[in-house]
Amino acid sequence: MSEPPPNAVSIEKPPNALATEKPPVAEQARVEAAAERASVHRRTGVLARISEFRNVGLLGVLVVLGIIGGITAGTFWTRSNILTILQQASVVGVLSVGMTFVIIGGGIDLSVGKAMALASVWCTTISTQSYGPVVMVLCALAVGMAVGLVNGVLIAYGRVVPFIATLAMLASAQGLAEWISNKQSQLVTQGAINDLATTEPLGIPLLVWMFAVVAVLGWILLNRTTFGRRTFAVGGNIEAARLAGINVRRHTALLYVLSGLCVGIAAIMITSLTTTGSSTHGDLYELDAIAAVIIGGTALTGGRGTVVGSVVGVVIFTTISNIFILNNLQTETQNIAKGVIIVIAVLLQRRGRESPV
Amino acid sequence: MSEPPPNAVSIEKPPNALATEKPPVAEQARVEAAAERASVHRRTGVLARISEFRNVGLLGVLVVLGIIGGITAGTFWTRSNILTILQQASVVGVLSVGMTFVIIGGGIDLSVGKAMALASVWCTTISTQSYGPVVMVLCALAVGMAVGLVNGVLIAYGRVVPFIATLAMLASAQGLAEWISNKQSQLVTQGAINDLATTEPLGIPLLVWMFAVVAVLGWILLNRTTFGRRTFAVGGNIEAARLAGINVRRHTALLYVLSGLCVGIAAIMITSLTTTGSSTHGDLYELDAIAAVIIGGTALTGGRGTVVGSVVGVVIFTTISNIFILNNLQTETQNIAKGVIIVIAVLLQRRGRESPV
Amino acid sequence: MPSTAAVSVAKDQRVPLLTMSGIVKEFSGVRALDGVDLEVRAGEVHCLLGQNGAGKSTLIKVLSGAHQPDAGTISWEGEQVSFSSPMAALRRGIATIYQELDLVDGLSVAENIYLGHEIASAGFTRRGPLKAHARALLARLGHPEISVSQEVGGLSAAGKQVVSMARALSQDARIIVMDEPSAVLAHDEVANLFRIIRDLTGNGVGIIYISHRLAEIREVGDRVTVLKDGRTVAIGLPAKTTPTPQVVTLMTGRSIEYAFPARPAPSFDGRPEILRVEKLSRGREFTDVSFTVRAGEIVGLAGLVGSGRSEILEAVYGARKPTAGSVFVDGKKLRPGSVPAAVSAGLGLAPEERKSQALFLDQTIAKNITASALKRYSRLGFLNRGAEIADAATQIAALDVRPADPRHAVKTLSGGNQQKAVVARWLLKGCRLLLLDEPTRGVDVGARSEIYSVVRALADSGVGVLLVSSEVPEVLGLADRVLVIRDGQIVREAQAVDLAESEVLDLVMEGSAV
Amino acid sequence: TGNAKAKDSTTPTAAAASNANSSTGKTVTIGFSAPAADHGWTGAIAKNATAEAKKFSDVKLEAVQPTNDVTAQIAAIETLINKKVDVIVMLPNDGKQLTAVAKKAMAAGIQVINLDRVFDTPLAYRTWIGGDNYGMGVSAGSYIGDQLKSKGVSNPVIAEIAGIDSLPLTQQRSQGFKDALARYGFKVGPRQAAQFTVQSGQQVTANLLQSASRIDAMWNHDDDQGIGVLAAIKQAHRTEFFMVGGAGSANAMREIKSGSSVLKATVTYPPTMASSAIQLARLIGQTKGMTDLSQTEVPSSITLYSATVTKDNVDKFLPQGFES
Ligand SMILES: Nc1ncnc2c1ncn2[C@@H]1O[C@H](COP(=O)(O)OP(=O)(O)OP(=O)(O)O)[C@@H](O)[C@H]1O
Ligand SMILES: Nc1ncnc2c1ncn2[C@@H]1O[C@H](COP(=O)(O)OP(=O)(O)OP(=O)(O)O)[C@@H](O)[C@H]1O
Ligand SMILES: [Mg+2]
Ligand SMILES: [Mg+2]
Repeated sequence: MSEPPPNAVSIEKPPNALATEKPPVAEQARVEAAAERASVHRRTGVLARISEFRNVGLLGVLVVLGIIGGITAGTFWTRSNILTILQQASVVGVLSVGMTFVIIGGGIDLSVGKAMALASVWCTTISTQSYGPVVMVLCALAVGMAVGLVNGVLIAYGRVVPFIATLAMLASAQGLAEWISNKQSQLVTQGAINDLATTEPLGIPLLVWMFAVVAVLGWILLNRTTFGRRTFAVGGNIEAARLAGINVRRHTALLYVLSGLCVGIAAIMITSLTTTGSSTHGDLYELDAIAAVIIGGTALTGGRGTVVGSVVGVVIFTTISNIFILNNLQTETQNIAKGVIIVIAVLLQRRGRESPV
Repeated sequence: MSEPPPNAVSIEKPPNALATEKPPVAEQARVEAAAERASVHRRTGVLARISEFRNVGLLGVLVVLGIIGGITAGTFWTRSNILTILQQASVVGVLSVGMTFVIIGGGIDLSVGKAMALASVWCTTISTQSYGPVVMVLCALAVGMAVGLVNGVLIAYGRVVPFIATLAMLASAQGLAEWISNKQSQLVTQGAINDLATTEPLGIPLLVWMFAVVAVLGWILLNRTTFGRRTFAVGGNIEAARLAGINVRRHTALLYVLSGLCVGIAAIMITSLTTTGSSTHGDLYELDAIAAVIIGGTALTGGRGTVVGSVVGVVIFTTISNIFILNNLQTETQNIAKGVIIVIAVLLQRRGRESPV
Repeated sequence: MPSTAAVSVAKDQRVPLLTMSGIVKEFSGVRALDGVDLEVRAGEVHCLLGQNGAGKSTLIKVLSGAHQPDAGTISWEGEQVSFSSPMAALRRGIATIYQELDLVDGLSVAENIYLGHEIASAGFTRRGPLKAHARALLARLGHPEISVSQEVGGLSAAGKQVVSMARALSQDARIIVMDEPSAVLAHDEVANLFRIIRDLTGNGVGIIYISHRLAEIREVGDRVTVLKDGRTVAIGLPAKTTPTPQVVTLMTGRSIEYAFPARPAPSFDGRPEILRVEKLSRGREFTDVSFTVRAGEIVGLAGLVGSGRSEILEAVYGARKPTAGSVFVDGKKLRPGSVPAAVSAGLGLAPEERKSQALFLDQTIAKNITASALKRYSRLGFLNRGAEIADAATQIAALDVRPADPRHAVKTLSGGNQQKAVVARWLLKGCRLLLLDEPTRGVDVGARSEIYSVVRALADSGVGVLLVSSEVPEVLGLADRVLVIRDGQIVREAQAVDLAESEVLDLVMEGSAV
Repeated sequence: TGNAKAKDSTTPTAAAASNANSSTGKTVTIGFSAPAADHGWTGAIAKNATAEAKKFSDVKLEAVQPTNDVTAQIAAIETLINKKVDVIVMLPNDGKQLTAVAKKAMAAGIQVINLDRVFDTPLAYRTWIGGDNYGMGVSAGSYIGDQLKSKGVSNPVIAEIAGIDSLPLTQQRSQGFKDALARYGFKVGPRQAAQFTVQSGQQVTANLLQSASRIDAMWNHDDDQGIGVLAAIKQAHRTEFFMVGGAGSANAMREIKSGSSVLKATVTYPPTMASSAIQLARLIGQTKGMTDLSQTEVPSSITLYSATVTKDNVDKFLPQGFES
């Protein structure tokens, strides 16, 4: 598939058949008129692209939050606070990258939070830990991807609606995590794992680096590979994708495996951050991740979305929490304010182009 | 516009221009053939309707659960246990009726659980209670509908995506409920409210009656009124609905108000059931309601769905919990089993007709 | 029924590239295909004819691997094959332009063209070559103005059709199936399409061509296969020489005069004005458009695709907010940009893209037909469903929608029958002024004349009609008065009887002929 | 766990006059972090801490955002470390998961008072003060055992409504309950976990009551969810058993006092521990000892007693009962 199709050659030759039927002058004029129209299209195209780049609006929201943070809390604009925000954002951030793919592909994955808990528990059992940190990491990745594979097979081949399949997985993963851990937090004895959360290459926490790498790889995968483009097709018009010869089922299943891979990475991160594996990890992280993805401009109906938006979305949510903490707001005030801020943020961002519902 | 338009008459007469060109016999044959085809279609239509009536599959799931319950727990098939299941189903059940409308209309309402908590808290403040039970009920309904109205206006006129708007409302409603109640459970002092949960007209708990009434009214509204028909239209193809002359925005807003009304009713029910108003009520009820609606066959993408399916969906979930508790399963086993059962239930029901994603 | 037996024609020397025989396809009790035979040779244009719902689209979906046949065989160059998925058919070199414009809105033009066979190395798309090839394909199709990085969702129906064609061309195809490609194209675009087709057949590519416009068949086709009610009734008739009445009779089982209903005396001057549009403008789409429609009058808008006719209709209807000018209905000014206001003033619009703008695909035919007239069946908000279904059935019979069951899901109808359901909605609604945008797109000859007569009957009962069609003969034949639109402006207004087809074509093309 | 090495344990000024503790000393900044106050008991913890801090002019309380999210709590503690507070009072969401950050605080020279849920290693705190979850179960089990023995019930059906099962405190309570009942030859019958909320209490109990047509006694771990448990019992018209609560809310005590309820007793788990923790933090910050004890330093571990409140002694406990 990597080479241009054989009849591409014939494409380049001018449309002779017709040229003879029309007076050359008219043809000339027609092409020129068409070209002019085209340039109009291209111009509006660029304009449209910029205004459609709704991440600009999102970044605006972030700037406003930054100003509010700076005014209300003296320590907001310190290096260590910014790094704290990013480190806090990293776990949900990694989950949201996988979630972006799933949602663009027309699905949803409610199991990420609890699958992460399961992976963290599995990789911190005494017997797993005895094999050392590398095996622990591999174990977390394997568990995450296995969960994703089960989700994917149920949805793509078993035709269970994604919402229900992954909700069922949420319950099962939680139960399994509780069962394996006997409902106790499992301390990490392998220093190497705990060090992940404390190492700061180039002065930036390793977890933030990991988040950045996952986000960049996600962006490349989504925008620069056939896999990414097909994800849009599968989510945007599944019938068209099928007719175009895409193996829609396999692709759908792969999307959930990809989300599972992110789950595995996030599990390692949360394990090192909390120095434990626990069945209580990741409570409601699925909602956080979905919310970030959607505020980032990805449509819940599939076929549209960006990784950058999701990443900014996660950072926005984390920044809001951080400002609350710095200002020492109480739970109830926090909650009320959170709701209001989210709505204002979205209205600021003003996605007028979206359909009203 | 309620009277037939002037040209309705002319439509009924056969298109003369053409009829004269045809021999009468051929025309006769054509009409007869058409009628015959129609009757064939009607026959297959009925067959298709029955097999498409996926609630049959759902009822099958319920029967299987009933058998499992009967085998594993001696007290499952007692009158009081069945009534307990129904009473337990009633609160989420009422929420799920409103949710069915919202989802068919192409939206989603994540705020129902916490809006219910807010309404329950608001109607149980000392000052509200001092006005007596009727004012308490009206207060709960008003709060629920007000929350729905804000959701609806934000979504329909402010063009905020439903997921985000109602998620923001979830946070705000929770915060407001905590603020009003000072995070304490507010005991109901009005006996009349608490009596709702203990009265049993005709031997069936009043809450079950309320659930039944809401479900029946919801069914009628959805299937027998213009409002219901428009809900399908708006959710099925919003552009077509707009061009068909439906006031899409107002309708969308009304859907959330309707969900809010259900929230108000559910608030009264949970208040009497727990004898308190509390900001902790309704945690994750939105997920329960959405899951029930979707397992009941309503498409998350809108335009398709039934109230009956949602009701059966709620009863299925409640029955599963009931069987677990009767069998004294512990949390972890419950969770694992729940996930597995949900998947098996959906596979049993086998919605082969759904698109693979 | 004059001829149900298959009419065979002496075999050509060339080996058939593709043979389909005895194809059967059933959908939950409905036999869409009941033993269909088809034979296509390399380098020929093989036309597939049949009424709406005859099974043409279903047959080509079987061929392209989108449907699995219940019985029958497919041979490819003499070797028996089975296409378990679209991928399998594509691999053999069968590319298809589907009737329903199945493109992905969120992807760019270039990405849509190469969807499924992306130009890539090691999984990474090569965006430079991708765009260059896409651009070359569009240029070859005569549409260099379509930007390859534009999102397909923003294109008009015609633009999408062009992209679909480019997609088919991008495959290494031995056979290209075209399911009503000309339905959304205007006159000059069709000529362009035929040029491409000749180009392809010259290179030995076989074409399966589906259209309801018999003149096209005559112009471009080599051989014709006719389907009726899921059966082949004629195989391999010569396209150029078989007389039209014979083809029509084969298709419909009756003979139809392809005729427009008689016009009443062309004196509408005394009649009341229903619609008055004054200096209506909207951005770059159209400027200073003024015209009137009187009671009982059919006004046609002629113009090229993209000239702004649909936009004018939608602005009148309130679906687009004009930047300047106003619309009066019965002398009262309409609130601009409000569809409900227009509808309650008695306007109705049958939009041009049936799938995205008009139909509720999951609903029944009846519910689709009555969607705009619900108030008529409601008492205190409750619907009288009996009356609703009865009225829908009347419309179904009047337009010969098949299947004629009001409870059938619209999703399962053939393309032409879906279009009839859309038209039926507005006939049932009954308005003061009906706006019809391409009402006969994809509609077969028989139903076409029925739609014409119903529209005329409506006008005779006092309704004003504003008609947009890309088929100039249709506008001239059906309308009383014609407005010629070019680049968003009215360049000519005249009584239809005073206009000749060539004159209109010259007018609409003038911009490019100067 | 007596090997906490307070680095200033050798400071001689600690042997202050016995009434010097109440007199104003050097200002101590106390960082305070607890789970979200979304529950009567956790609410009382936050309230008591704030109230206690207000009593001292030499205490500055830095209460950070209460949260149920472990990573958020870790971040909050890190903020406190960055702010260089003198002492941190922390009720961790999960002792094990916050051990690392507590150790980090200790390493940064900040004394950590571990409130209630215990850290994994004594290296992580200067002093632990908390309730006795195991003892709570024992108290409840003993009360129920005594009552049933005295009534002469054999083979009683004893139900248990636990709190959140994945919390170690729940597991300890259940263990204590089981062990205590075993002394009487009894065992736990139907046991279900609720979520510490009224609504989950009602939901779980309503179903659980269906599983046994006769119950002799029931222990409910938490008086907050107990409101729901009582509602469900009333709605099922069940009166054949008695119930013991947990934690000691004012509402539960009023029910006990009324005598008409199935709730006959509750075993305390006093949120006043937060007040004590603030006092301890102040003393440690000012390097003082507890004047009623002979030690010059605050002890490294203080376990509260879980009392059994019945109709007979309820008046004594009512003032300490927290509003749920
Ligand atoms: N998925 C389906 N389910 C049920 N019936 C179907 C389905 N698809 C097509 N049909 C039926 O099969 C018959 C043939 O439809 P098809 O689309 O092939 O017609 P067509 O010849 O392409 O008509 P048109 O000219 O209107 O496009 C119709 O009666 C249609 O209703
Ligand atoms: N064939 C085409 N190729 C490229 N772009 C097109 C084409 N046709 C239309 N467009 C562009 O798409 C936009 C919307 O098209 P639309 O079909 O609404 O045009 P229209 O003027 O209403 O067509 P018509 O007059 O045929 O109904 C227009 O702004 C036009 O520039
Ligand atoms: Mg077709
Ligand atoms: Mg148009």
